[in-house]
Amino acid sequence: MFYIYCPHCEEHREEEEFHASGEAHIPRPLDPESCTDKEWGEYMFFRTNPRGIHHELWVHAIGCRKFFNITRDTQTYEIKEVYKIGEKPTITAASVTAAKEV
Amino acid sequence: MSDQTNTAAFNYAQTINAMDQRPVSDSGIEGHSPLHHADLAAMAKAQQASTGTVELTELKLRGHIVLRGKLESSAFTQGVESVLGLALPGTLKMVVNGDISIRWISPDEWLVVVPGERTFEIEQALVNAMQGHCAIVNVSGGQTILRLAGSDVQKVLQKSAPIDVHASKFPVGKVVTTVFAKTQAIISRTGDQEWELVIRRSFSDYVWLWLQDCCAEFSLVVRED
Amino acid sequence: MTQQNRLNSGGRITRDSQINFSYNGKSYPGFVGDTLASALLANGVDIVGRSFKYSRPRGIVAAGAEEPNAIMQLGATEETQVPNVRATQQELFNGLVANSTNGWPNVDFDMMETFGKVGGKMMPPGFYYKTFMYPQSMWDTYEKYIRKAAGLGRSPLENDPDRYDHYNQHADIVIVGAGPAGLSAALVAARSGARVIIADEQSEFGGALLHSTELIDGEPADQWVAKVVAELATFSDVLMLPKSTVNGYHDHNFLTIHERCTDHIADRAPKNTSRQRMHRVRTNWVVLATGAHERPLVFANNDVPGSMLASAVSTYINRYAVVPGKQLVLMTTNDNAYSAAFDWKAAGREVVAIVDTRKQGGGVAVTEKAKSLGIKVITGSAVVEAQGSKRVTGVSVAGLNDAGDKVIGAVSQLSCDTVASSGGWSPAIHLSCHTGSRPTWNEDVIGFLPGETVQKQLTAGAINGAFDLASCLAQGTAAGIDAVQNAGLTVAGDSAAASAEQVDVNKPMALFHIPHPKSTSRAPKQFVDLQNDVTAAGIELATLEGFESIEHVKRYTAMGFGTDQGKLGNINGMAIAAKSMNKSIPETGTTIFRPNYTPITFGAIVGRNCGGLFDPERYSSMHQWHLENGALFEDVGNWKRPWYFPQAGETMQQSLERECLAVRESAGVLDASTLGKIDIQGPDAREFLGRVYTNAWAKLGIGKCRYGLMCGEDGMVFDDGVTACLAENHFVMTTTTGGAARVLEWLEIYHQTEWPELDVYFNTVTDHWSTITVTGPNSRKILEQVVDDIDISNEAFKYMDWKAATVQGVPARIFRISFTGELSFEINVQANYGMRIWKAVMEKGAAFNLTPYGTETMHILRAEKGFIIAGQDTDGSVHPYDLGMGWAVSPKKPFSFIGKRGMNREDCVKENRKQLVGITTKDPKVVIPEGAQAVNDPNEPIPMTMLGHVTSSYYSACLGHSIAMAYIRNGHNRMGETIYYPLADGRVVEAQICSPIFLDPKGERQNV
Amino acid sequence: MQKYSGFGLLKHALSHHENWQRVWRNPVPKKKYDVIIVGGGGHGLATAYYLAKVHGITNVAVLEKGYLGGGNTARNTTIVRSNYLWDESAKLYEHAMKLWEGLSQDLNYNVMFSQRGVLNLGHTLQDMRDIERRVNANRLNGIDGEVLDPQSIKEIVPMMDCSDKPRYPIMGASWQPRGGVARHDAVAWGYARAADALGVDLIQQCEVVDIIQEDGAATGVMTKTHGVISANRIGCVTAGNSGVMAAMAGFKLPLESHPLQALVSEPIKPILDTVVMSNHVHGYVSQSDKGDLVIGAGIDGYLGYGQRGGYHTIEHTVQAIVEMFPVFSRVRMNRQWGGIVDTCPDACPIISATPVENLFFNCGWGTGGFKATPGSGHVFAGTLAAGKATEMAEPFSMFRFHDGALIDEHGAAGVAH
Repeated sequence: MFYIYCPHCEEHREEEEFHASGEAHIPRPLDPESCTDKEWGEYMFFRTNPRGIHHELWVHAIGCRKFFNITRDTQTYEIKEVYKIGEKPTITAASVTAAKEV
Repeated sequence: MSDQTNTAAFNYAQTINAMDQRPVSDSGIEGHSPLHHADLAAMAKAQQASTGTVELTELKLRGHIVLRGKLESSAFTQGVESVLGLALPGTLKMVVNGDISIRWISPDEWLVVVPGERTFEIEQALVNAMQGHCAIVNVSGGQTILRLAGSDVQKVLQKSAPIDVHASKFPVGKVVTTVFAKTQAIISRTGDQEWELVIRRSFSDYVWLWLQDCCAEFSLVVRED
Repeated sequence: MTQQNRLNSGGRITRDSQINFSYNGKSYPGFVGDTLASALLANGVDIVGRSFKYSRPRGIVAAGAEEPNAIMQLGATEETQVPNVRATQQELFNGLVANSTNGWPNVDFDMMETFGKVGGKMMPPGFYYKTFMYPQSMWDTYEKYIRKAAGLGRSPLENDPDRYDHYNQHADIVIVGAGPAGLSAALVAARSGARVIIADEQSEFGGALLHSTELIDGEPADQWVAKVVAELATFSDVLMLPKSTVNGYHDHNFLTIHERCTDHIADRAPKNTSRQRMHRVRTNWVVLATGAHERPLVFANNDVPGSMLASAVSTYINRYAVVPGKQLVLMTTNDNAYSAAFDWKAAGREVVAIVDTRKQGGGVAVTEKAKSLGIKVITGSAVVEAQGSKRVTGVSVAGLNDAGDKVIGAVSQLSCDTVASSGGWSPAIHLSCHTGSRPTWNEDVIGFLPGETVQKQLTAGAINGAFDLASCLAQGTAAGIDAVQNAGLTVAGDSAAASAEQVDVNKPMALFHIPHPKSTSRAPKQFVDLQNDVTAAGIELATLEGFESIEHVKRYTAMGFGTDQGKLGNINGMAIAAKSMNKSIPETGTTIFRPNYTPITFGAIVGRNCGGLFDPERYSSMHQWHLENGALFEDVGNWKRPWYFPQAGETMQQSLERECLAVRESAGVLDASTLGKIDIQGPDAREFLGRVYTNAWAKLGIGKCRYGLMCGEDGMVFDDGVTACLAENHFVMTTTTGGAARVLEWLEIYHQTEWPELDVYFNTVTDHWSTITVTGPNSRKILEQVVDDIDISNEAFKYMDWKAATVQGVPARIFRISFTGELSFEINVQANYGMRIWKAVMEKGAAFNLTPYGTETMHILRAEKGFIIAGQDTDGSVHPYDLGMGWAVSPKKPFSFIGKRGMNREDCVKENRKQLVGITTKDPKVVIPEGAQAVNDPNEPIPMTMLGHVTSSYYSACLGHSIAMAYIRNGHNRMGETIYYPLADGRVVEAQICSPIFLDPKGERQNV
Repeated sequence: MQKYSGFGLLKHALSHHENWQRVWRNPVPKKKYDVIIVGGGGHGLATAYYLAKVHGITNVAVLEKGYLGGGNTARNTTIVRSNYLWDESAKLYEHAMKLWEGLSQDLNYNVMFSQRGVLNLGHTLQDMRDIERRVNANRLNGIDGEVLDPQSIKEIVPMMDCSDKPRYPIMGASWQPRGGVARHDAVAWGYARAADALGVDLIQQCEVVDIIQEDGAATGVMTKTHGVISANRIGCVTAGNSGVMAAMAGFKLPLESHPLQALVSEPIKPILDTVVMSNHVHGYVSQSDKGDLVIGAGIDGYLGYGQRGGYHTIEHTVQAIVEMFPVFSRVRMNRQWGGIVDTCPDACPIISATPVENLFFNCGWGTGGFKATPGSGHVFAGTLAAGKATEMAEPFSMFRFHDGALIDEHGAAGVAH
């Protein structure tokens, strides 16, 4: 069971207060009508699903009801970073790989 | 459509519909709090002479007003302060001034609790004090407050909620919205051994059953509001 | 009855309170402070069970959680039965009733043993995969007997009378294990002001110190323990949990601690107390000081009662004042185990010999001590076989080669009734594995150590392979200091480690499997996993057959799958497998432990979340009235909604017909409070509605209501409801009862992540309003009686309008919307007044036969009108056009609303989709069951071509015939055609496709 | 292949079990195969077996990064049933069911397929509508099933609380008598042994780290231990790693990998003779031949490759079990574990060609893969042999997530997502 830092409540809370809402940073196409079926299908259903660093959307459902992003290792379940909607992660799969190589 | 940078100033009161939802004061009509059916008053009477390690009081029929707005909007923050005489509390804080309190709920949401009979007066004053985008919603019928006081209350909370209630992490004046048994509650600490739970109406019977069950090993006494 | 093996003095038992217990129907005495196991041994009970596969008699082997044999059925009454209690962990109480779990007719004389002896040869590992296949039809019979033979204890057949509960705990530091390392760590942490939880599975703190004869700081170990425990008790932020097993270590330092609150008192908990309690603990740092488990050595007939772990012998003697035999032979690979022989000797019984597998024998200290006590030590040798069936009668001893894998020299016989063995210690790394950390093999320790972990975890003592007391104390103190500092606190008070004597020892020998003069396959059985009857030969056979991964070996032989989870046998088994493949242990694989460390009661996991508290029941403010008026309820989400209101003597159908006709002919009233209600405010509220609903909202005037469909991005309908415009920037949305929370989260996710630029706020007001729906031709007349102030005539108050009004003195919003097709008014008042207004409406409505109705009648009434219920008539695979609700879609809206693109994908616009239609049966009395599937040709052979299913189906009393809503492939183009419903009971219902609007297609009734 | 039988067992007993043959060889991989199957779980091994047996393609390698049958095959709750709602999936699972029914004899390996029946409980009116719908569809598709009332359920499961006392009383159930359980390890081993006997190379400890492509077509795989191994066609059957494999090949899949947990009680004497599943209170349980109550939990909501999930998920499941069976309150939970389930948005699998030529995927079985093992292998073997989807595989193309032809089986999938 995860212990998640809510960037809005500014403290850690139990996973029971949160819902995972899937992969983060999948914006809705601005012009859906110009999307092909393939593009629209990929927007809705196709995911990176990585083993390792994953940026994901969570909501503090029983709490402040705010959505926010988590960067988490899907293998070790470590939460690497928590950031608000609209912000960019500082830790990414690329940055972790680079750090390992150093 | 407006955009983020341009929150147009407009007269909030003219754009929404607020209504006095209580009968006129001399009507003699009394509301039923969510735990009306449990007849806590009768229990309180019967237990008048007893002391308990958990003393429960339903703070019933209060006015509950949800405020939504942006802290960056001074019209909003000053409006609230001018009406309530209280500044909007910051993250996880609750402030009290006499019989009026404000609980922080989220970065753009607060719960104001006022005496029941003043609900519309205060709601209207708030509405009238606002400029631009915000929301003021009367939710008085949808929730109630349980005050729990006594030496075993902290244990009751430990049995019910996953949040850390130790004084070092949950001092007087803190408020959280969290899981409570299988429902949720807005929990605040109002004294060393005194707590308040704001719970939803439809779950109130469940919470009442839960609390009685929780207190089987303690001594639960009901007090009149 | 005497306790023949009880010593006259010593032990941590309370001798002045003798208590009685029963085992297999016979009464025995014991003392407070005993475990069931120590009391059985005190009374000379040798056989505590029969083995699972071969039905061999088995005795007590260990003194703790690793015990594989003494698995008991406990309980004096049916409702308090507990299966599979480990006698070594059950504290004795007066009146305890225990029974062995296997053996027929009893454990001492077991008929199955004969079968085990004869058939045992036919039962190598995996034998069941290789047989019972022919003939195919016989498998059921074979399996019946296999199942009968399996299982240990039995489930109670009556419901548990006890309560269990949960405590959520938070700590700076959780210390697992209260032995020397754990207590040392706790002391530092407590003195530094940390919030500490220290838990230990035993009945009291002290761990191995409870049976140790060593000194700490110059005083007996148990006195040091008492002092530390007393000091810890003075700190208010230290929670000490004896009788509490940390059974699971989960991500982000979440632990579950299973506390047995009353299991030591009686088999039923005292009133108002919890039998067991689960502590759900979140901690900043964890110190694992879980100790180690002694490994027995694997030799021939090592399962005969009287064969024990060396440390268990010491524990029984020193802690319980019980000597479990008369003549001891001890076999060891290390110095540590010598103390078992010394303790035995000190208890006044005979030590026949210490058999040390090492050529050089033990270190100076133990060798000298043995000599001074006159104990014979045989070095470079091993016990290769035990004799006896129901109790050890002697052992065969032979010399070993240097590698320890061959017997050399002659075999000699020793007479004894007890053979203790020690193959060294396996660190108790279980918890460290729970979070996915893989343990690593350490040659020096001859065991696995905790591996790398991402948890904030420290380890101290024997879990690190530190098997001497001084190191345990030092490591515990060091871990305490680290934990305090890591948790961001400052070490305060005395933080020096307690001291103990350092003894030089000879290096232990890495030996697991004692060779026998015969090959393993031909020698008497050498047990590795006693509970699952896994032998060394079985493991060798598994590798011979090509099961080379340790996971394969374990699965093929069932090693480690018992209730002891291989605490005794796994390492030995891995070593045997490794050797038979000529690999090292690490090459063979690691062993990964999962929760639980020891089994825990389901009831404790459930806590109070059972019976009436399993899931909340949500009530509207009129619930009490519904109860008092005989409503039956339907579960909708968490809500209890009135289903229908039967009157005396009515069948369900009669109630429904009465309720329906009342609505159509006069008036009915429905509690609609459970529908989700969301207050929406902001200058962009209208724009937002346009994006989430399929239809247009730009022009909805103040005072007006509109129905909307909500779709996912795939274009499939997932919710619907009416939204009213309260003011220019102010709306109230209704959702389905079950969909309220989902819709609110849906609105929020789009607002917060996609369109934060839209100025709008959403707030739930579901619980705030009570909604009383008055419907039927006389509803206006009733409203006229209760509405104090406004004109509700058709001219003043139009269909799909809402108005503020005062109802019986209470301010209300009244919505003139209809889900029945009749003239309808939905009165919304603040829920505190809901009951009052409901009663007032009932009272004034009495003159018009105002009839309360429930969800079932509501469903019939709306079906007569062809109105869908999202979730019943939709299933996530239909878009608005499939529903025939294209009228509720505005494709021309400038913004591509949610669902628009999805419903235009190739498969969604193709011909021949299943479409929602009405169905009437040829025989008007026949109601097609909901879920029935339509076919064109009832005589088509199976598999038949299905056209679609019936979603809603009722007998309409108002229309005098049955009606249904159903999906039919291409149904919108097949009006009037005949189809068939072949039913499970063999009937075939002939039916006709029609419009789903059965009543008042022009919608005149709601407009009057 | 050495034939297994009771007589054989006796013969080996007389020679102290010293002469058993290996169940499978430990071959050195060749440089090139007709078909490489990545993933030596039940589905992959079944695919290899049917390729050899049905299609005569024996120049086949199964590459397994760990040990055979060590993934979800070893971690599931072993339930077998075919009572799926939609024609496409019902056909597929029923195809599997028919293969199950003679599998022990076909493989000469007792997979202990035990048709003790499966109950899917309904606790609400909508549950019952869904059950009626599914059972009706099953019957017309030729799949056994009936709808039972609480009294009939009580006769089958006497220890279950079928009264009106529980929070969500049992209103009825669907009953598939031919459903049941099978021994999961035996399924993998039985297929492995039979495939090996037909010449298939089973290569364990051989992790694939890349898919080698030329001109948009797959030509082989790069392995960690044995370098490049070439093949004409490659089939990925790597439940729990499908997304990772797809990423190697350069495309995304419409699925996410989530933790799914299960647990067992200590072994107890027989008390539950059938499989009981409840979607609504959310738990399912059967009793193994060893006496353990085998219990399946819900799926965790986040991505997870750690083979473990949240404790609260376990709590909810155990609550559900005790709600259905209050007598189990004093029985004890022995151990829990987790698998990684690749879940598709419509709770149906993918058996499909991919954007890369000669590369095929069989994945996305979510929580329901075990029951399909023989059918999945059979159909995927056909697909690999033909180089294109067979008729039964056709609806399960990954490209259905483009055109929208989803097959929504959430209701029948048994575990809420």
